[in-house]
Amino acid sequence: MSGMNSGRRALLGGLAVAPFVGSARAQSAAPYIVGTLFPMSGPNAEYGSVFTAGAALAIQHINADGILRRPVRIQAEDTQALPQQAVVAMNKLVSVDHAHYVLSAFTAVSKAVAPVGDRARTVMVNGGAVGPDLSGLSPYFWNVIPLAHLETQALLPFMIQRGLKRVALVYVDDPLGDAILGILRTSLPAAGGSLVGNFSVPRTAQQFAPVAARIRQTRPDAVYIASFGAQQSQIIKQLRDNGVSQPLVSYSAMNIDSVRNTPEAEGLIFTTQSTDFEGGDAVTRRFATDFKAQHNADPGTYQVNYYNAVRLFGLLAQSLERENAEVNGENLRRVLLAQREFDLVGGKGRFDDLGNMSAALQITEIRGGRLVKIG
Amino acid sequence: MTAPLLICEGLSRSFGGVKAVAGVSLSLTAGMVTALVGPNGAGKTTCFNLITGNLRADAGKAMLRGQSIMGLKPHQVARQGVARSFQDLRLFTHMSVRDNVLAATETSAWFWQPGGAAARRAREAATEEALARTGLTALAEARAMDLAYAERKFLSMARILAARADIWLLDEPASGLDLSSRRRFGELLKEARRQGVAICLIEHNLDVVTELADRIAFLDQGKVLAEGEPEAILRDPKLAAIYFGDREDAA
Amino acid sequence: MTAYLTNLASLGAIFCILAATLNVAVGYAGIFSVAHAVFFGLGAYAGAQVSLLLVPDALLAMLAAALVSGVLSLCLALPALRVRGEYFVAASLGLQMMAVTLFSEAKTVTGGIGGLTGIPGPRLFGVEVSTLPVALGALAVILLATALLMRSSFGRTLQAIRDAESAAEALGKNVAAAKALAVAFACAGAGVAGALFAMHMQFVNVESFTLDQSVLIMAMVIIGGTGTLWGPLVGAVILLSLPAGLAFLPFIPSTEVGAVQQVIYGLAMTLLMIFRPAGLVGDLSRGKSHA
Amino acid sequence: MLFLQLLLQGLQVGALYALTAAGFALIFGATRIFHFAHGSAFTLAGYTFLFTSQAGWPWYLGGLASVGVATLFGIGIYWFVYRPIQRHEGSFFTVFVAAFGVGIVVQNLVGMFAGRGFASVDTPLSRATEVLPDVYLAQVFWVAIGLSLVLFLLLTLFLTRHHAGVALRALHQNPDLLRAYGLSSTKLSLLAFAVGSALVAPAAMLTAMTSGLNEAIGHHVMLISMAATIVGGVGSLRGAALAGLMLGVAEAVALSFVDTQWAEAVSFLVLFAFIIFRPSGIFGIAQAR
Repeated sequence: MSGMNSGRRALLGGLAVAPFVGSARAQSAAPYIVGTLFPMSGPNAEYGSVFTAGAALAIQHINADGILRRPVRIQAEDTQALPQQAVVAMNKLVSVDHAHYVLSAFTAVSKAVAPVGDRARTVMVNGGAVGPDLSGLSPYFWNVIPLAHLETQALLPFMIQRGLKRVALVYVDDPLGDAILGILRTSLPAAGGSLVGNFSVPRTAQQFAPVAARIRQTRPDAVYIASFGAQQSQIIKQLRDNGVSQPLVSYSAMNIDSVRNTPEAEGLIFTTQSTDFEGGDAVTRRFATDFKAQHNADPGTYQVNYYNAVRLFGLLAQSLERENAEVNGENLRRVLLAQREFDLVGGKGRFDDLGNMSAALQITEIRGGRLVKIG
Repeated sequence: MTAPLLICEGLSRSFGGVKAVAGVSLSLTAGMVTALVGPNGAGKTTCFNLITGNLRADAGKAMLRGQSIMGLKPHQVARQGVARSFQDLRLFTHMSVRDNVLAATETSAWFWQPGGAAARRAREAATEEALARTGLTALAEARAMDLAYAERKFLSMARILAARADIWLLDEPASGLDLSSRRRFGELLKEARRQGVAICLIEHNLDVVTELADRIAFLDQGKVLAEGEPEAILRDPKLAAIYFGDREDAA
Repeated sequence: MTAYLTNLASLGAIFCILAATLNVAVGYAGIFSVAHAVFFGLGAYAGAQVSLLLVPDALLAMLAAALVSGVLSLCLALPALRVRGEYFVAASLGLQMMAVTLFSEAKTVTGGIGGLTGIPGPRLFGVEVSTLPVALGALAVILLATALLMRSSFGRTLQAIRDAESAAEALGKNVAAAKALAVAFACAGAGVAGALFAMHMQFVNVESFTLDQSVLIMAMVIIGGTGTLWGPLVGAVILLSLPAGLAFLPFIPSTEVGAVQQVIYGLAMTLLMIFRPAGLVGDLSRGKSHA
Repeated sequence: MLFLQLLLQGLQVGALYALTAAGFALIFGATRIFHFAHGSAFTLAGYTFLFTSQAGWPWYLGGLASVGVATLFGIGIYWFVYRPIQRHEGSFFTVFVAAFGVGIVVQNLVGMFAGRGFASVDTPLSRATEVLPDVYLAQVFWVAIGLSLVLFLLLTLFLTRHHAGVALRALHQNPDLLRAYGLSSTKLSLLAFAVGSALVAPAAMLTAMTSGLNEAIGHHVMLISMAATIVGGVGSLRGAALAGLMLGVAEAVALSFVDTQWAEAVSFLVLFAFIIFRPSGIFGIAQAR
């Protein structure tokens, strides 16, 4: 439930920014538009609020610092995480709002909007979806999140070391799940483990007790869950309720409130990007402090990612303003490939030729509703 | 006397142990009006349903011009020249009067009707003729649901006229009609009889029966109790007792 | 701006086709299908595969889509011949749910949830064209065909069956054939819309062909008015422009826009059924029960 | 053992399906209204229970509140939506569309006010323990089975002994009988909606404890109830309940034969097959045509 609350708070935060943006707009030129293609309704709406909170804080910081000559403003479009709505929204962002930069999320949505942004040469940045097929969708499609195959790879040595060699996989039947299945099939035996069972579930499934029974049959050492959204907590709770007592492991999609607040998720192990909020550099500390002040909660990976995505825009646009070049997709891309490395939350972010950011990964465990770094 | 067009022999049908129709034999001859008479629940409408294929018979057979029509689907029976009306009319309520009648002339379910323009003109002519004979020409554009009671009854007849069938099965076609409408209905029926249509009608009004029927088949509890000339049947006190026994409004 | 409007107009035309064809089944034949998105999807996959594997020709894609959807419409015609009313709605719901599972699993054809990407845009005889004229052309052809058919004997047959099936049978109408044909026509039209959709979006996945989509199409027909030529189009335009219209209402918090929009269209469906069951365009008597 | 495990799990889910299906069948049998918003009553009842338990109410008070909300919803939708439509002779499709609209409204309002995503009531009842080698059973299993049995017994008694219950059964078949009992059909329809909707509350509460709730859950409940009513044979409460149980078991047991992703499709395959091959259902006498 508190996911919702933080969402609402994020909303209030956004409203608080609005008057400021308005006055800034009056003073100077029209604002830079950062469009968002997030689910604001439907079963994945929890993510929309989370993503928006990160992006909104970054805009607040950029505007407050005055690093750009023009203010930055969010133009939110609801996709419901559905491709059709997303294409309509993307077209609106590109041709009505003339967005300078678009934040995307969800694999299907990203794949659907990529051709539109590609044609319009508008930069789209994903900080939420981790489907490996998101790499290289378009020169203008960047990822500020390590894609899932990297996360799964990073988890394998840890599992073997812990003696979690027999792994059962519960996965949603989509490209993400398929990719994780593929990695576990090939890399797990290579690392000395084995995939003892794989169980695909439809996205809309609610009942996992029978799946739990099937999983128990395979006598695994650990169960890897590759799902996202509301379904994750349901899977966790029902596996635990139905006699699956083995460690549960997963990837960064678990880093949402509804999972952390599920009592059964205690002990859940998953990979996330490593961010040291206490120590670390000034950018990270400022983000963590201000986020906590606004939302009364620790920031999650997604907030970091979308903060970074917007911050990246600020830095790139700043460079372009300095050389008096127009802030457009081509120029943004040119500067990105020229500079490659940026001071972002969590340390230096490096981008490869395809626009994928690599980041250090860490392994965390949920203990008492909080994330604890364990590897 | 010409050979009967439709012969039914031993038609039977029961519903959950109750014999609704038990061995009914009936024959319909061109140019003759046969009335099915009997108390409510005697199995009259069920007989129609067995003939038209709306119900499967448990036993018995029905021959149309010497060919069995048992097991045919309702629309196939209809295409063999058997037209029927329903007690509750079942008009095409949202369609215009003309379309109701025109629909009766078109039997192909495909996107178009066979026969080209000539056939189309013939269907339209048949429609206009049926409308004229039933006195509905002035109401041709009205919607069926907006008609008055008697007009609906005549529309039901117009559909049958336009269908060009040679056997008519009419389920209480005159019930509830006022005197002048009843007279017009009588004229319609007599004209059809002259043209050689074999007519079978279910009718409760014995005045109508006496006026129009050439023969009467008296049904009770699924069986034909008596068959013959109207005067002979209606004079039989035993049948009268059965008939009036549980009905008071028949007269 | 023009690109945005062109895109909206293209989607509008595609949904007009969907609503208009569903109306043939619902409004004229009394076949209340809640599985129209299934045939939309079949057409989309067929069109996409033709474009991907053979040639990216719009006409060919639409033809293939119409064929595939039309032939497979038998899945819908079968229950339509067996049952009616609530039962048929239930059957079509069942079909819709099964189809979504099939679409998700038949990955070689549909790409599953990941979908099919890189579908070439529409071409006519080798020349790249925008979707809008093609979609408008298809819509015009389908509307014309619908208008002609519904005024012909076939339309009379369907309406007769809708109003009184047994009487239509008694007048020699082959009810099974007429229903199957109506369903095939409606589904083939949905297939054409699917092919256009695939070429326009250049990406399709199963999420566009779910029960929600079927309900949306149905709501278009109902809100506009069943059994009229223009009603479904009015409904499609209204429901498609609802999100855009709501976006301009400043007092709705942006995070709730989607939900508010859903609530509005849910409310519209309910209130319309209570106060104006014939829809916005339809005449009032039409909402009443068909015997 | 896997089969036994799946069977037991199927029974637990099936018992809940049976309750919702019985409610749906009761309403449909008595009023001929295909109550497509039945799932909304489930959603509302479930969230009521969730909120009351979060607010620290004891479970029986929460349960009472949840039954109350479901009942009120049932009565409300009949009074404000179905009755006006029926008054102007709306066709079944008009009713269907209106109900579907209500379902959409409820789902989104719940999402707006209760939050979107997964929510569950935490209870030790749902934690399974090993009762046989490799067979796990939670106490909630016995609660679900016991509760369903008791409710069916009560319902049967009500429908056969109480004069209003008898009248309810007769409502569709023989309206004349009503006058003999001195009851109006409006009152009886209200009763059917009240009782039918109240039946979903226990199922909603147990679901809140086991698989958890989300705002879209009503959809699935509605589909299952409808499928069970048709498979069971319209007009037969027993049939609907049995079919609900059967669908629950089929969904679970199917997993010992097919891959997990097909489980959901099983119910609808069963429904589709029944409509094509036996539209009158298991116990049905009335033919759909």
